[in-house]
Amino acid sequence: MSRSTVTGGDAMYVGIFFAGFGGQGIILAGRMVCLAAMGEGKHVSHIPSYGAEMRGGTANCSVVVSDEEIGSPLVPRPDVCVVMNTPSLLKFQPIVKPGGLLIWNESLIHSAPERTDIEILAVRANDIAEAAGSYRSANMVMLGALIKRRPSVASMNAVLAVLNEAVSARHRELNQVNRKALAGGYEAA
Amino acid sequence: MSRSTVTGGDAMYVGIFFAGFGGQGIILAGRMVCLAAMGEGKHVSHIPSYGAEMRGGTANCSVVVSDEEIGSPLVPRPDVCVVMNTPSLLKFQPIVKPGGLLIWNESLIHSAPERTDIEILAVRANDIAEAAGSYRSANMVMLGALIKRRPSVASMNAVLAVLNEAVSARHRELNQVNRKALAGGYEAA
Amino acid sequence: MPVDTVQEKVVYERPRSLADVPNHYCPGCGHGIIHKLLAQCIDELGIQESTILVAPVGCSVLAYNYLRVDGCEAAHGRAPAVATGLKRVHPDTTVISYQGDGDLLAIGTAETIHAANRGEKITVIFVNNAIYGMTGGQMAPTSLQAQKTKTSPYGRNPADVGFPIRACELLNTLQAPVFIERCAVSSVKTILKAKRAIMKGLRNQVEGKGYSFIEILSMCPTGWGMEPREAVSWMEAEMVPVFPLGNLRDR
Amino acid sequence: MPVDTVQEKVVYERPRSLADVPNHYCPGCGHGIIHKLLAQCIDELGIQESTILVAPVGCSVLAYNYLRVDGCEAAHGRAPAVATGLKRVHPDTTVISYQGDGDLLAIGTAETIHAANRGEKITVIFVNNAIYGMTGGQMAPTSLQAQKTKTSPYGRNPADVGFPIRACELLNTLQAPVFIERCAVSSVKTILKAKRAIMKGLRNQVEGKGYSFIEILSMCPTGWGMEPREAVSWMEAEMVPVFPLGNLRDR
Amino acid sequence: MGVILMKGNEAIGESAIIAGCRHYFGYPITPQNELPAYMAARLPKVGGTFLQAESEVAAINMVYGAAAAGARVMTSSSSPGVSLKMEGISYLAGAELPAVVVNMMRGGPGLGNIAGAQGDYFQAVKGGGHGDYHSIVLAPSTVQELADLTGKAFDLADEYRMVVILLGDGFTGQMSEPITLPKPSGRSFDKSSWSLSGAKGRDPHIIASMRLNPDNALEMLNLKLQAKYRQIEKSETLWESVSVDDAEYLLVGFGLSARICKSAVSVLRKAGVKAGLFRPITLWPFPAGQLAAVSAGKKKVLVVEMNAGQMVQDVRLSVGGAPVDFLGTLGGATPQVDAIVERITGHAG
Amino acid sequence: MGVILMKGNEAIGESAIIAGCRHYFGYPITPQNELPAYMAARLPKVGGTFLQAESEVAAINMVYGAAAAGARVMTSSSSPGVSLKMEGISYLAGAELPAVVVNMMRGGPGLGNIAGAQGDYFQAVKGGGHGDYHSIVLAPSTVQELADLTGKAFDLADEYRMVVILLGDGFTGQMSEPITLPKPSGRSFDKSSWSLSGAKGRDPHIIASMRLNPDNALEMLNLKLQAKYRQIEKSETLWESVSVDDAEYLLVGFGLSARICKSAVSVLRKAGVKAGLFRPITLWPFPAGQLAAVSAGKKKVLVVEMNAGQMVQDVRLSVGGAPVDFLGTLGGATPQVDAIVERITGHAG
Amino acid sequence: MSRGRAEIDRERCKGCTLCIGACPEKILAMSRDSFNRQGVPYAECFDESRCTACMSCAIICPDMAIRIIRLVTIGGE
Amino acid sequence: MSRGRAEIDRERCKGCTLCIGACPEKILAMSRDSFNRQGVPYAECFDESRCTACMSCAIICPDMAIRIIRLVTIGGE
Ligand SMILES: Cc1ncc(C[n+]2csc(CCOP(=O)(O)OP(=O)(O)O)c2C)c(N)n1
Ligand SMILES: Cc1ncc(C[n+]2csc(CCOP(=O)(O)OP(=O)(O)O)c2C)c(N)n1
Ligand code: SF4
Ligand code: SF4
Ligand code: SF4
Ligand code: SF4
Ligand code: SF4
Ligand code: SF4
Ligand SMILES: [Mg+2]
Ligand SMILES: [Mg+2]
Repeated sequence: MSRSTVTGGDAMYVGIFFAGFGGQGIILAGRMVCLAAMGEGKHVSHIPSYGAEMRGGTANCSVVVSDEEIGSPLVPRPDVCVVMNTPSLLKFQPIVKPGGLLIWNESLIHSAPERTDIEILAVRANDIAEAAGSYRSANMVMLGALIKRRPSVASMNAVLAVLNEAVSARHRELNQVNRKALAGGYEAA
Repeated sequence: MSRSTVTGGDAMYVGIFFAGFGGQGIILAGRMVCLAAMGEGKHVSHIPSYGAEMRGGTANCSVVVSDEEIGSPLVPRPDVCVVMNTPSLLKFQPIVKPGGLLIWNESLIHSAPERTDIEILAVRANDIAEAAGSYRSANMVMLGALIKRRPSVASMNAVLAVLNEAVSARHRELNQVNRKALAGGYEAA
Repeated sequence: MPVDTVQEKVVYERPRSLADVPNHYCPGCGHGIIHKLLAQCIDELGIQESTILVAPVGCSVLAYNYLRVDGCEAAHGRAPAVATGLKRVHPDTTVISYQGDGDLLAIGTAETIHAANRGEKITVIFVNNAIYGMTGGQMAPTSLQAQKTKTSPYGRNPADVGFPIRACELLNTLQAPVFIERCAVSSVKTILKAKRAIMKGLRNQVEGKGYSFIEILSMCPTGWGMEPREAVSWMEAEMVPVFPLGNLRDR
Repeated sequence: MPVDTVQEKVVYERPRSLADVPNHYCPGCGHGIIHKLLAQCIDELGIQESTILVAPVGCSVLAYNYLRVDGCEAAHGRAPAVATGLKRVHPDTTVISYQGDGDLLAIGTAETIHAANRGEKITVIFVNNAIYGMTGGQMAPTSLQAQKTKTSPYGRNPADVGFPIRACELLNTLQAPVFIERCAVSSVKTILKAKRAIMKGLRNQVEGKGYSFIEILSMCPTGWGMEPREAVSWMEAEMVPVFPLGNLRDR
Repeated sequence: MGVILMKGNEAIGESAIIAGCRHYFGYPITPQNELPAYMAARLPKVGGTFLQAESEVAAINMVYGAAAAGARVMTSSSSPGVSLKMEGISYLAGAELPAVVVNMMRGGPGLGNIAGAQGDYFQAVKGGGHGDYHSIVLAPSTVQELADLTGKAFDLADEYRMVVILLGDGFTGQMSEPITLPKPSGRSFDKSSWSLSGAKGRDPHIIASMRLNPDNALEMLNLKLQAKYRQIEKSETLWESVSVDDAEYLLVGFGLSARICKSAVSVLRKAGVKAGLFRPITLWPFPAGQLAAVSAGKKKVLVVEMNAGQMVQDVRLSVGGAPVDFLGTLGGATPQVDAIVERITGHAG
Repeated sequence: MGVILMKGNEAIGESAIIAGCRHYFGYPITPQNELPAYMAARLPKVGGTFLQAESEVAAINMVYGAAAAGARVMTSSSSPGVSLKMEGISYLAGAELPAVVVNMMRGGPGLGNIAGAQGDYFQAVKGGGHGDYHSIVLAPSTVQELADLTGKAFDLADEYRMVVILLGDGFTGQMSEPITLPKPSGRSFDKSSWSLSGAKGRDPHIIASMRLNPDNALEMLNLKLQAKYRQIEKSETLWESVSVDDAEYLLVGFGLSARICKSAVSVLRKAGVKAGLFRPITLWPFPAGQLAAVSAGKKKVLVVEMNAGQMVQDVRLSVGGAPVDFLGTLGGATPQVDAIVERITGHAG
Repeated sequence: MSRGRAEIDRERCKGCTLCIGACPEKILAMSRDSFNRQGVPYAECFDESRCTACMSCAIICPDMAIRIIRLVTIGGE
Repeated sequence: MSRGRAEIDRERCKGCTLCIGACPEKILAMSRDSFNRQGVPYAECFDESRCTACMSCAIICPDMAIRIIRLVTIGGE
């Protein structure tokens, strides 16, 4: 029925892993990356982790942004890993691809990552968010930092453009703060 | 694991079909043929019909007696058919193998079989049984007639020998009558 | 002076909804009586063309061959779920779930309770004959204490397998059902009562009311190993005390 | 004159049967309290080495990791059947069937009712949190009228899906059970009562008596979308009136 | 609506509604809970019925009733829950009722875990229920395809009066991707000659799978079913092939594993290895003829599945000469591109 | 006891008791009702437990509990009832519990009829439940073999901690033949290291199929299961061959159809046609290697089944060069010797 | 004087005897020497003159083998 | 004077606050600036002297994070 060919050019591919606890807006951050990248014509996929921990408040998700059709939506070895709390850092530090990027939330994590074969970026996400107006925007701070360091994923304009679509009506009054937080993260990176 | 050979000699094989309504001792008659033939070293199989009619009191069974290991226990085209009531005659007359034997209960069936390519034997089973002591032994009358006409199936001695084993304790007091009925059927055939 | 003329009037005959074919039930089986009652009620309510009958797996598996209405077979025990699917698609039809005690109270316990609890707008006819008729006489959830069956050959022992379950009383703990009654078909009197209950159960649907449940104690001479009239006596002497007749709810 | 000495006495600590590991329950989840009660009762009855726990599919699926007794997983809803198999092989053990409301009253309705009706000599701990916790907050058979869940986003509508089912009242129509009680774990007082009920339910097995059923109203802050203390208040204000606490049977 | 980011499970729901499905019966189970939740929220808004059944067994039998009533109806579940539907699916097959059943497979056997997996291929394709029957089995590999095949599933179900299984996996169901919602196919199916609605002005209809009279009635039903199945095998196979013409190595996979295979083809091509992919979209009817044609003359056929080797049997039965190799992952693990590349080239990619 | 005339279903019951089975849980269904009735009468006399469950689902889960408790335990049913056990069987497989499940197959799909049939081969052999698992499947063809394989089934179940399915059909179950009751195998299996009995003087045991921690725990379980299955494939195949050495035509059948094939071989030999029979006794593990050896060089392999073509797939996967033909009967019909002969010789026998 | 009669369709009758038990007038009995085509004896009314057309027999018959005809007197003073 | 104390295992505490609600003396509260290794605030007793060792907090704690130690006075007149 359908016939196509794959050539194997040198396409852009970024696998991103977000991790934290429930309520930190992990899933939303992942979706916003997708929406923004979509807006810029990229292929994207997003998949929440719903693995071993059913309860207990952990929340993770995997995002892929690519120029090409996406194979597996899973990201066992992420190019970029964003961790928002201590257990996430401990658990996911090891899986970052050598040469990859680890962004960690210095506000909540007290001991720094130890790997030396990856790029490491500390962001005081909660503090910056608090300064922007609410600690609840810490996820946006991390997102701002991410797109600064990996501009191929999505531009700040693209991210700002999807803010209203991504955030549910109930929380949209926070978007003023979210914008500031995004900018704060962008600057901090 | 197990290896054997089949030669294809000219073994004795008789497929018998018994039909009537519940309470006429159809299944018992079939079992007695089996037990008797077993006693004489034959291979046997017995299978009650439990086909389309679940309710309504019909009772049929198929019996195979053979010198050789038995293939299918089912007898779609019996060599011998024993019918005890009208519906059974109507239903099963057509399936008797050409050249086969049809024994019918003249006491309860009012119009005679019509086939001309088979051997037909009328037996006043209920009357003969009644004379022997009880109409309930009509099945034995038919059995007596059957072994007279098809002695290769089992001898009268073999049948008499299994009477006690085959008949459940509750009904064993009838065996005196049963013996007479068997003899009556034997004579009448 | 005019002379009296004597005319013949047929006062009891086959209801139109009852197909003019012999049924496959054993002599004296209660299913035949209950089918007739159903057909009479369907006729009297004028709902032959808007009724869907769900026949169970049990002796009444062929009920759709006898009642001249749209018919649906259901897997063993699942008639209430099937009826739910039918009714939710066609809310204007009258959907009847006809079930035996093995079907309704053993394998179908969950479907029975949940359809009742949801208040599905269906009518359940529960034929309680204290045995599995179709499979040859095994113990049912409603088999009586000490009753001998193929799978309780030494008599049902409550210490081992409990007491007969009373469906009406069980369902009566739920809020949604609008009608619950236990009847019997052992005598002309009980049969006429059963008919009234069935009428009510069906009318509840016609009026858009809700879930109706009619349990009917029914003879199974074959499964009980009795002559039909013996079965009638056994039912009245043994079953009725355990399953008291009467209405439990009528809203 | 001797001087008073003040000694330290540990008056509340981890029961021996409760494994010294963190559990996976959400903050404020009632399962944790109920596990602790079970462990205390097992210890006090000295039956740790003769108890078999059947854990359900539900948030408590890993209960066997927390209670230090022989443990058996059961398929969703089938814990009473599994418990029946276990108990019939080892009549001298104490078999506990621990189940949630989805497990016990939805998919497992038939197993629940029939184990009770047979009078299986087991103890059923029924954790009623009015929701499917494990799967993320769907409507349970016990969800309250108007309660919003993932699968009743506009609130449970009794006209469409009926009213919450009351398990104790349902089982109380059966003859065999020896003990039926509804408790809660919303306060110290109710927790202590719940413990007494569990003790009784387990002791009934030790004494070879019969089927015991203990329903425990339990908080599911996550499924209810509430803070834990809000959940406690909601349970007391909304659930308890629908599921009145108390003993229904004690033979 | 243009391109939207949508979760697989929700895309099925919206596509079903677009296809005219107004009745959904199901029971919660991870990883497909977003689908019933979606239906619970949406169906009442479009005049439909969402009902959470008391169990998967009840759900499939409600589906049976609604299908008998002539409705477009759907249920969904995941592996253990689908096992409970086996009797019901066999009944639907025997009664020739149309229905769409979604299985978002998870790791098994038993309770297993909630990761995506492909261990239920045999169940769906060979018939996990009793008797000789088939369901049409569709294996989408992207969210867009989930959406598109949902509509297709309803049309096939109605056309052939049978069950169509949408066989996805937990990952596909949980995944969000940009999609364009499908348009209604516009096809309509007249069910009035057999469905149940009250026998107004016509003879009663009967829906049943039992056949007792005459003695060969069930044989006749089966002959009819088998004839239908042969027809479907002829006309309804779907597949996708990628870079197969010049390929020396052929990967075969379905659903998520096919996506991973596609990445592997890309890596292999980059490395100069002529690899291609054949992806069956209908698992039953299996595109055996097409695979035979495509695989002819290849050096090697490598089947990649998230199971211990199930579709590989159908591949072996289809492929003529080429040697068939198998690479599987178990218990919810996913195949790695590297491992596939290594299996083809003999060394890590 | 010498030779006795015994009904298939009852022979299973008595043989199970001889094998030490003391726990039976089941739900009535034709055509196997004589087995529960037999157990109901006999088990109480030998200190065992017969329990009529509320459903097949409950029955298989009672079996699960009793097996977890270390007992030899059995259930039995027929096609629709066995479909309902699929989830439970998958759970037994995942938890590695030993149990014997009897399926006296009847005509399907759906409610079908109550004649004997072989339409559940795929369900039993490929796994009707979810996930990657196997049950050992034994296919007796005489009452004597039913009796003998019942004991064997318990031993295999205990040895490998898995489900063994005794796959008969309604005819075999209803049929009476002369048999010699088997002797106990004498083998004993120590289950104390894993079974549940109250953790007296030891750490608690846990029976479960869920594996969540660590992430690859379920993969590990599956690897273990697969290794066990490979071992069984090596060492536990059973088959019978009749007149195969000089045969030019090879019939392949199991259970009742194999018996009919045997009659056909006899007729063919009489007519001077060199025919033989290969009868798999274990359907899983399928005696693939043995069949490959036996079928080598034959002019034709004819598979005869009472279904639409199920085992024939395994035959095709096993047989090397010889062309494979299929003759099936549907809906409870039985193959006729004449038809088999005709298929081999090209004209009626 | 007869007030009606019960018409028994002997081919539909299965010989269960329920009607016999139900008839308040005790005027029904099983056929003795004749059987229907199914080979079973059937119910017969041996004294139609006593039939009250009460319908009891028909109501209880599980096989709808009985029709009841009532004699209705019309006119006269 | 203190009659005992509640020993709270901060690593087991999940911060549900149930104990805080249950304490009749209202001497429990959540930690403000410190978090346990899971990253959540935990329950603390801010005035042990008022603890009556009544066990309420321990009884309601779903995570067995609280042990109660009672001070028992022995001897004296
Ligand atoms: C899944 C399944 N299990 C079992 C059966 C066998 N079966 C047919 S009818 C029946 C029970 C019949 O008893 P009941 O429901 O009381 O109806 P009755 O025949 O007494 O009217 C059973 C167990 C079946 N057909 N399907
Ligand atoms: C056969 C089957 N159906 C569905 C599920 C999914 N499932 C897991 S737990 C659960 C219900 C949980 O609710 P409940 O029993 O109330 O327990 P809780 O989590 O609230 O304690 C469901 C539906 C399953 N595992 N197996
Ligand atoms: S077995 Fe019983 S229920 Fe079934 S038809 Fe006969 S009498 Fe009626
Ligand atoms: S979801 Fe509810 S029941 Fe489950 S662990 Fe969380 S609070 Fe407890
Ligand atoms: S109508 Fe009444 S009186 Fe007449 S035969 Fe029937 S039961 Fe007897
Ligand atoms: S009740 Fe009907 S079937 Fe029974 S004997 Fe009378 S007429 Fe015949
Ligand atoms: S023991 Fe009582 S007083 Fe002390 S902290 Fe706990 S609840 Fe408060
Ligand atoms: S009750 Fe336990 S878990 Fe909850 S806050 Fe108090 S100590 Fe922490
Ligand atoms: Mg019954
Ligand atoms: Mg719950």
